[in-house]
Amino acid sequence: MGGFFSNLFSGLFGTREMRILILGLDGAGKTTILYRLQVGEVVTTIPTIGFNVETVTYKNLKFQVWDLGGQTSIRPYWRCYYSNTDAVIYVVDSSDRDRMGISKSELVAMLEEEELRKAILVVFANKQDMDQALTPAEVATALGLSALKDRKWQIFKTSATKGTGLDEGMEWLVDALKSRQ
Amino acid sequence: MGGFFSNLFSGLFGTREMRILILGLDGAGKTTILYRLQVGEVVTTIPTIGFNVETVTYKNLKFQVWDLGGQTSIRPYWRCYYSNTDAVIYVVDSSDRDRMGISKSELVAMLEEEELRKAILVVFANKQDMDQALTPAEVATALGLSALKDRKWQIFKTSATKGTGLDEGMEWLVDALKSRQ
Amino acid sequence: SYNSEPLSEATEMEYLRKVLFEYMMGRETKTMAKVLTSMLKFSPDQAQKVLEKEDGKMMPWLR
Amino acid sequence: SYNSEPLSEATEMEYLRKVLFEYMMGRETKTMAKVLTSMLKFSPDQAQKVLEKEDGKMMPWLR
Ligand SMILES: Nc1nc2c(ncn2[C@@H]2O[C@H](COP(=O)(O)OP(=O)(O)OP(=O)(O)O)[C@@H](O)[C@H]2O)c(=O)[nH]1
Ligand SMILES: Nc1nc2c(ncn2[C@@H]2O[C@H](COP(=O)(O)OP(=O)(O)OP(=O)(O)O)[C@@H](O)[C@H]2O)c(=O)[nH]1
Ligand SMILES: [Mg+2]
Ligand SMILES: [Mg+2]
Repeated sequence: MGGFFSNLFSGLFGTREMRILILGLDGAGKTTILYRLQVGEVVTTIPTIGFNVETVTYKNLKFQVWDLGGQTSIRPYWRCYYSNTDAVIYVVDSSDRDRMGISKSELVAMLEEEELRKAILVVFANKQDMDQALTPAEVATALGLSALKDRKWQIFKTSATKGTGLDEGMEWLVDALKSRQ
Repeated sequence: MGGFFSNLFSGLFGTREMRILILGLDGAGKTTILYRLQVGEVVTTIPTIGFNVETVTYKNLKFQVWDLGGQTSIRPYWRCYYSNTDAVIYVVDSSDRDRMGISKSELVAMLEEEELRKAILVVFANKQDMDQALTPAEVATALGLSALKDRKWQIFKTSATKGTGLDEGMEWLVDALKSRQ
Repeated sequence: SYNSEPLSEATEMEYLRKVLFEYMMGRETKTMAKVLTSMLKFSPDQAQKVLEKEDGKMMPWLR
Repeated sequence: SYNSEPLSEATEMEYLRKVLFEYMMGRETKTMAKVLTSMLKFSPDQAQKVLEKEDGKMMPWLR
């Protein structure tokens, strides 16, 4: 029923900017990924105490991408940013075996939030260039992704520093966002 | 030189509301005084963590009166309120002999601020109803008032709970503000 | 909790400063308001007033 | 200083909450902005930006 008006609106005002959150534990590589996507380069990062927000254009779609700091004490405030979010890119340091459990519980808690009910989930199993990295399948198992219900999701193996896998992930996401309408 | 325009302004827009700050150590009786002036009654107070601000009309003059909390940890922020202040009512608990020195140093620090250079000072030697209260002359000495330079000031003995002395103080203040122009 | 985690407290202060700065500069004020009211543990009543005020900012024709 | 004065810290938190609430409700925002930037120890540069923004709010015809 709302379709007519929302189509009218996007017709009148152009396509709405999509809102994407990049979440994950501290050190997972979120900020590195944000700037890889925006400027195509590896930048030197410091731990994000706060957030970075950038406009990223991909295949003629405009995204407003929020990269939120992942340290323990500021993770509780992720939820303040959930409203109107179209997709979450969840970044995991695949070599950080000790904290897979924490990464899983943060993911589970996030997906329980009503405001993210319709958000698409992309998991980046990052730092695949490292020797001790878990495979994407192992990461998927550690995060319990197969148990997800009523959620459009996909996992990708990435290395933000080498720049591999990000394009595949974004391409899948763009298609998923388009086919959603 | 600015007189013409400021007179024009007050002529056009009515007399500017005067800005008055009530300052002094915690427990001196500032909030009690504010509401005595505003509603003519003794109200039950709790320590002010923040401020109270009320409009008080006295002899056809309108005052915006700010009563700032006086506890040690929030006293440093008094200075954020100084801008455009016409007068300071400084309240002293005359029975609190132990803290006369602290009260004096806070007063001295305040009067050194450039933004208060032209502000008129009224000191209320409050709690005169108490047996151990210092006399106004003793309070004046303890605060070092006689050493003040380039400052229009006066001290009054008051009891905010009994309601004595406040009228005299306000009357003097109104005259001082009027004759200043 | 202040005594037990002095370092995380420093992080929280820096985070608070960053979010408040963005709020004061008028950027994404609704989101920033949510963070501020939740960090400083505003009462539900106060938080609601603040968020209603933010909605009023975004849709002034509804005021 | 947090460890040494837990009580005064509680007072400061309550004070901060009060002042931020007034700021967010749009009351005497310039004064409240001074308190906030000084309590949270904004850098001189940040504090100046915030206060300039407040001046712009009060005199929109100068923008
Ligand atoms: N080897 C390797 N290192 C990476 C990769 N991605 C990021 N890093 C490094 O991991 C470190 C942390 O990266 P950030 O992007 O700052 O991490 P973050 O997720 O933004 O962390 P917070 O801001 O604290 O939440 C940096 O030294 C990055 O260079 C990767 O794919 N491989
Ligand atoms: N006996 C006596 N008690 C007074 C007088 N004035 C105020 N009090 C009492 O002193 C106590 C503190 O008064 P407040 O007005 O709350 O003090 P304040 O200066 O606002 O204190 P803060 O808000 O903490 O800065 C209350 O119990 C008042 O009733 C007075 O003239 N005589
Ligand atoms: Mg980061
Ligand atoms: Mg008080």
